[in-house]
Amino acid sequence: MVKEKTFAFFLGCLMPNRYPAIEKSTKFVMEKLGYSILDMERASCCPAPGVFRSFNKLDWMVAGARNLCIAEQLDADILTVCNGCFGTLQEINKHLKENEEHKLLVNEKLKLIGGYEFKGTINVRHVAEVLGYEVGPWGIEDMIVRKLNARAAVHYGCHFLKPTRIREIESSESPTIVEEFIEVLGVESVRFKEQLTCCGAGGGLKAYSGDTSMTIFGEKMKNIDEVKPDFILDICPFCHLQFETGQDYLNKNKNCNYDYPVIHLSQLVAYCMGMDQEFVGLQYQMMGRDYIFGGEEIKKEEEAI
Amino acid sequence: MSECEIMDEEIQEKIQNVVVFMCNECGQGSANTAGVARMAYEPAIRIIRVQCTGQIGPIQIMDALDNGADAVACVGCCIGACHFFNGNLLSMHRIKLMKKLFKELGYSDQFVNQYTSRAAEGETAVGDFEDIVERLSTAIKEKGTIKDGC
Amino acid sequence: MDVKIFQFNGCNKCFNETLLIKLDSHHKVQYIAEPKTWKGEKTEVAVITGYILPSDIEQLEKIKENSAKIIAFGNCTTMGGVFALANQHGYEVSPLKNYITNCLNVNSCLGEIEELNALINGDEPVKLKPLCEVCHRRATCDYLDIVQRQIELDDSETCYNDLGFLCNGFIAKECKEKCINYNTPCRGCKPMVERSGIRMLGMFGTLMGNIEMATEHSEKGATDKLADAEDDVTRSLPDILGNFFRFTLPTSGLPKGRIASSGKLIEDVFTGRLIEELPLITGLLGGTNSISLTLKVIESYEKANQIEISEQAKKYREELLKLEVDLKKSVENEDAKQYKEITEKIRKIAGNMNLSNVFFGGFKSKINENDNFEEYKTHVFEVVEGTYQNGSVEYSIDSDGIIKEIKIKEGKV
Amino acid sequence: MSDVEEQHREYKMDEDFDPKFFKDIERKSNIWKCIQCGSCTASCESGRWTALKTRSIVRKVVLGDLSVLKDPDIWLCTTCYQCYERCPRDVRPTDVIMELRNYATKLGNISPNHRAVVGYLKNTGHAVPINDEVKKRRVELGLEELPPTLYKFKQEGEDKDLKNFEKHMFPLPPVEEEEEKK
Amino acid sequence: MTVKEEKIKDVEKVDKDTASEKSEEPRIGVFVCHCGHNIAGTVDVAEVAEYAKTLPNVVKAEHYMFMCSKPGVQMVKDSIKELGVNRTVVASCSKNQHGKTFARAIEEVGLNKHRHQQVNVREYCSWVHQKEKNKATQKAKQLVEAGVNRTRKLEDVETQKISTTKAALVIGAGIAGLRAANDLAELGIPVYLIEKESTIGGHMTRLNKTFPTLECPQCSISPLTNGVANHPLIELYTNAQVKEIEGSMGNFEIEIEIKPRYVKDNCTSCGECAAHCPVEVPSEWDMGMSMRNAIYKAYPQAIPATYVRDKKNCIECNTCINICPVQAVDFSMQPETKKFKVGSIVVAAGYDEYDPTEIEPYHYGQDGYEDVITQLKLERMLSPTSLTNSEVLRPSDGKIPKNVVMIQCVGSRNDQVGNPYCTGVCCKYAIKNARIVKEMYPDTNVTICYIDIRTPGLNFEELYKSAQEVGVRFIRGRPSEIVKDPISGELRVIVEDTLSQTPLQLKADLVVLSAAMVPPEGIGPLGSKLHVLRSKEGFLKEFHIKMNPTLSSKGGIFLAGTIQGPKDISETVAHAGSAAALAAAPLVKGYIEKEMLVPAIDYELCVNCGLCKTVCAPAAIDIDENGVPSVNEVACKSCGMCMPVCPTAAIQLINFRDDQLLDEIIAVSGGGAICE
Repeated sequence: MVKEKTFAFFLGCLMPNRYPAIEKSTKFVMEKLGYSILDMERASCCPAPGVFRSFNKLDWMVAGARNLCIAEQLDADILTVCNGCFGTLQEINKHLKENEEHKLLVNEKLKLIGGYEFKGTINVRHVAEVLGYEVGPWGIEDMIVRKLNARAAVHYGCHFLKPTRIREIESSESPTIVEEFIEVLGVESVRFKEQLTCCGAGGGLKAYSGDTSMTIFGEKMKNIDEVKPDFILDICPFCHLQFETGQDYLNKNKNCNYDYPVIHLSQLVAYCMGMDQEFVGLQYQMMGRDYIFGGEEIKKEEEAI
Repeated sequence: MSECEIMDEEIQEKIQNVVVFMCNECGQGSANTAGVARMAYEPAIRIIRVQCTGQIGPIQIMDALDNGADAVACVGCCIGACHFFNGNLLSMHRIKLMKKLFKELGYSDQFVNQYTSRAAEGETAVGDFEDIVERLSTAIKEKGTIKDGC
Repeated sequence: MDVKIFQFNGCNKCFNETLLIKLDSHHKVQYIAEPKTWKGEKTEVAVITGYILPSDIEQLEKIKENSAKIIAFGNCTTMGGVFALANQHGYEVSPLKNYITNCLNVNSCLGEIEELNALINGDEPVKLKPLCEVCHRRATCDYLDIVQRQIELDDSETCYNDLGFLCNGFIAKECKEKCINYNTPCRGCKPMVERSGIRMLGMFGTLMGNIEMATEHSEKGATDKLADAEDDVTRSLPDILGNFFRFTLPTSGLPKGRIASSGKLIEDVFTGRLIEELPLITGLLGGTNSISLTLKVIESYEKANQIEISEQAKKYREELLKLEVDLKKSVENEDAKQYKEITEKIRKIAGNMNLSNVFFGGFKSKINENDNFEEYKTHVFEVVEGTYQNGSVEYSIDSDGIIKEIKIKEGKV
Repeated sequence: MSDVEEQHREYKMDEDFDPKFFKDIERKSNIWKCIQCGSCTASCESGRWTALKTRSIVRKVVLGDLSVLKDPDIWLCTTCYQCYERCPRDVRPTDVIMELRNYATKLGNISPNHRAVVGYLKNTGHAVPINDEVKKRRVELGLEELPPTLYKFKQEGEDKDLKNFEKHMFPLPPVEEEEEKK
Repeated sequence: MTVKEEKIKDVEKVDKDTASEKSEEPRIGVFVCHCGHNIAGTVDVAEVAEYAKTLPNVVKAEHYMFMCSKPGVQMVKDSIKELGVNRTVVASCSKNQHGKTFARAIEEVGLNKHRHQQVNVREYCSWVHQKEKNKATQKAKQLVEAGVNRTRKLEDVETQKISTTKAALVIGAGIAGLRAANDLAELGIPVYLIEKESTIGGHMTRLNKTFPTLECPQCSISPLTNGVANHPLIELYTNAQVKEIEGSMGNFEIEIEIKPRYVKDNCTSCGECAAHCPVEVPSEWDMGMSMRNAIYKAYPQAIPATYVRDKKNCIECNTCINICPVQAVDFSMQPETKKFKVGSIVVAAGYDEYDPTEIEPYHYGQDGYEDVITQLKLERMLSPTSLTNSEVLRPSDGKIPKNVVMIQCVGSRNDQVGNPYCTGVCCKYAIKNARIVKEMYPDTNVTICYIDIRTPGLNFEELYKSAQEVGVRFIRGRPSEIVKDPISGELRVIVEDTLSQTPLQLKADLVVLSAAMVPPEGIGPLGSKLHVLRSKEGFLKEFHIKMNPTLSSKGGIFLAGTIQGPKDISETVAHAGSAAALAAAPLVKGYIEKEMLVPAIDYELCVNCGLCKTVCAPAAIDIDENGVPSVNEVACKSCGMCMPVCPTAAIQLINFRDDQLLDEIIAVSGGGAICE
């Protein structure tokens, strides 16, 4: 039986190594909400579903299973903030739980790596799903100390919901989980054309052929630009990266000038729960550095850092 | 068929006659469909046509085992879909007790099984047959055939 | 007529019972308790009691060639009897007819002397009714909703099966012992059909028809999982062998058991049985010692679990023990008349020679018209896991009340 | 190239190739059930802008046309799973492409950038390693300088697992000449 | 007890009779069929025949190319005539394929047909063990031996005639139901026709034109509707549903429940009530394309013409009651139930149009996507009785669409929604509608996105061509999504033209989904009331897809039209006709034959426990006052469920007695001669 209200916090690569602010915010939020967050020591890359799975599915599963084992030793469910990590770990976990044959293969190889053994005792969670379904709009309502008044273009990314038969979170065609949640924070989600399509980063495409990736992203930005949101809200550091560098790239090469701040759900929630803007870390990002959330204080702000 | 490929030789040697009582409705239906679709399965399967699995009691099952059958199975309609109300369910209960009995005697309980199939789908019948052989061969691996005892 | 009576293995109840031949007949009867020592001389009738082991084959051969007519007397000889439960552990207790095909049979435990006489004299065999016809309980015979292992003894009209208290009377013929009259369901020592045990299995299996269970399908379309899963049906019958095959295991066509043996046949008979059936079985195979054995078993359990016994009950039990001693005497000096009287006394209290009436916490039915049954009436008792010990007997049961192991220090019972 | 066309006409696989190839894909998807309806290509984000035509890739696999392994298009999939979601015959094209990539990798058909990423994983445990600027930020934000991941422990001199990664994981065929030229 | 003794006596008597018959020692003829190469290709038939010769009581063992052929059957007959064979075993195909053939044959030469034993060495042996020839032959031998053993003890079973009730029930008054009812009535059989809607005619009355000839469906169906409504032999019940069905083939007892119309039959359908009714709700009949009142007539030509009140939506303002010139409106009407006996049942419950909301990428029924409609709605728009006077108008803004895109295979050929089948009529009606629209508005682009165009049969390819000629565009590709631009609000259909390998975004003012045919709502309960099987798609399963597509899994119950599977109108009508003919046969003949394959009770063993009665589902066991059971031979379904429960094996199903089964079991379980 895994520990109640405890998560093994899986960092992944981009969050700790590019956007530490997201890490900060997530920890802040989860602890405020009364979860205890455990470090997963010796964790590695998840590894990325698009890239590494393409090279060798078995090794991909092994490396992923290794991370799962670390959490199993902590005997707590894994919490991820990244669609990629979520995709990889959740899929591998589910697959190995069901498929004995592969489980054996993987466990053999895990011994070589460092005497790990996959048991299949835990589950993998995504922060958006935890907030959306476990905490829920109803739960967050009296936890927040600030209420924004902003319009956001919500980008779900792909691996959070799809493939639905494996994720089993909700329909990938018209998801509402994030919208409903941020509504409570005073953020209105603006629908834009082809909202649910890919940001163009995934599947190793960004590494393989930047141009293609940017073409896809360009289209996406165009659609977003049409509705002129205050900021772009995502739930995945990789999409985050794409939106950041992407806008920059388009400005430089395709003579656009976009300056939409890109904000991860954790960052938003953290701010609303009383974390100061500077810790949200927009100043470190490439886009919308000088964006100010604003919004009115609805509570006496206690123990804000 | 896939099973008998994986199954190692001497086990397969031991599986010569598997008596399958198939009810006149879904059982026969599915077996015929399987036949028409040329779905191959273990030749040890011997089908006996009965009106309804509800007609097969422990007596028939023991008869078969006494006379050298390696395993016995009843294949009827799906639970709730018996053409004679609840024959398959009753058979199921009797077979439960048979299994218990074999356990008490120190045998594997896989020598007798209850299955269901759907007349329209041959693969259900074949699935049942494959499952019988699969279970039987594992049972034999573990505890030996039913004849080894006597 | 010249009659020789052989006692092979097992309890000597039937053997003793044959004393009664002397009473109303002028046969020249000779009792041979140790067939091995028998020289073997020609005889008209050979009556064989007790169960047969492969080792007895040459004695049987001797008897076969020397005797004109061979009668198997008592359940052990005709169909293996209660001792054959040891076959569950790999023994080969077998009925006489496996060796001597043309022998005549007197079923039931214990065997009935009228039938025996009839066969000896070569008269028309006694015609017997089905047990249910002489049973005073009436059946509705609907599906069982639940299976009871013990019942309160207030209802004496309804069929045991309707009460959920499985009774094998359906397949039995009427008998003298009539356990059913002492609130004890029949275990079918006198079956009227071949392989009665398996028939019972089929019947009860069916009657459990509306004990519901979940239906799930594997992707192959097979639902055999259903039959695999433990559920109310199998749980409610912890000891199929002991209840349905108590007297007929070797003749039921089941394969030989493969459970590891404890080494002592008598103990293997007990292991796997249910605590609430224990007194009955000891009553069956105790022979001249059955009373003391049974009471030992019962009292050890009562002591351990504070089941208090009324004075009246104690009195009756002591009486029984006394009678047992006398019985032994009467047997030793082959005194038929005395034997008859004593057995009748025992029957008065214990119901029958199988002691159906004796039970944990008292007796199952009224013994004397004028005494108050409530005083020494038994009640449903809890099954308590543990080890129980009383003098020469020691046994341990698990949480389901199944006997895990038993030690009986006395020699051959 | 000509021989590829040859295969094209005759739909045959070359013998020296691991026959498990299609078996695997078949097991992982329902590829033989494809009715070429084009839902996949239509829903393909990348395909709108590039030569990636999921449907024709699936077709090639069904026909046993191995040129698909040399086809750069298979690397254009963003694994957005849109086709996977919408395929009426449940073919799971994304999985098919993933399998193809696996085999392509075995054949050494892998881009330099991807090689680099594998390199990162093997020696830092991260696909995207940390840099000093971020370290600085982390401190400013009140986080420990290095996240408690493999990399940190490597710095502390304990990198058993990473060594094993190096040894056992993601073996890549040696770089071919013309790739080096690039 | 006397009762029982008597029974025992007469049973003994019977035994003697049968005994004499049994005493004649069995002479068995064994015939092994090659079935071309189907059997001989795998099983060494000669060897099997040779082996059969060695079995006891076998006087003749032959093998022949096609046993079911005339000479083959003749062979069997001759053996009986010449060699005095009195029991036959034919090792060929399954019992229900040719078992009857041989049974009939031996009956013709004076043997009871139950003395024939069919051994299935094709489906159960040769066809499934093609790779393992030796094992297959071995198995065939065993099976034949089993058959021989079995036949040795087979008893004669006589067939009894059971008279049938000369009346039929038809469920559903769509085109199929009407056709069937009419045909039955024309054969002089009284028909009860029940329809759960308030009007008859079903889907067909909704249509605009029927393919391929673009005929007016109203005109073609109205003779039938009127005919049925006025037929002296047909009793029509609308708003009615089956409540209970008892009995079996030949004699069913039906109970139906009739919901009240709240309008009496003296209604002159003047329409005053509707005209003054304040309530307005979307009309179901018109697929919600128009409104109706709470008291209404589905459509002007509806039959029966009587108005009907929709209790759910009525606000009971009593306007209609007061206004009705003939006081026909009566709110006090109560639901009534009717009971009647019939001999056959025809199920013609029709189909439902698939609801595309399940396929989310198409956004059907979501707000903002009003312009995504189904073909049936388009039919309603086009139809002469439509609100739009058969103009095609966008539901959103009522404009005439410049671009119409039709999407095929919506809910068909789709494993994800669990409809693997091809509905088979979508292509046809889509092409028809596309052509009509294109002809109406020449400057509107009409595009059909298809996976495969399936227009088999006379005149349909021509229809396809004609559509192409008038300029309907065909794009081979299944659209993945319908996207709406949040700003301009225009719809785009995203599809790949698979033939030119180009991804397209088609501008669409109106998207029409060609939705599949699915089993009607409430088929489940009906199916279980009828005790008939359903296919895994949910339609009612026919007895045999090729040979008997109209008989259901239960004798006496027949399927007509789309309840058995998707069909177009002409197929439906043909199907219904055949159903009617089959349903009529036993009623016209006046009796059906039942084989007395029933249990026999051995009263010497019987202990009157009554367990056989407990388990007998059709309640075919009667227990008299002494508790002695007896078998009701007509009610018995010969399932044999009473056998295992009988503790003393006193009750035994004829020809499935323990000993008879035992013989067969011995052979197949390897105890037989062959394995020694």
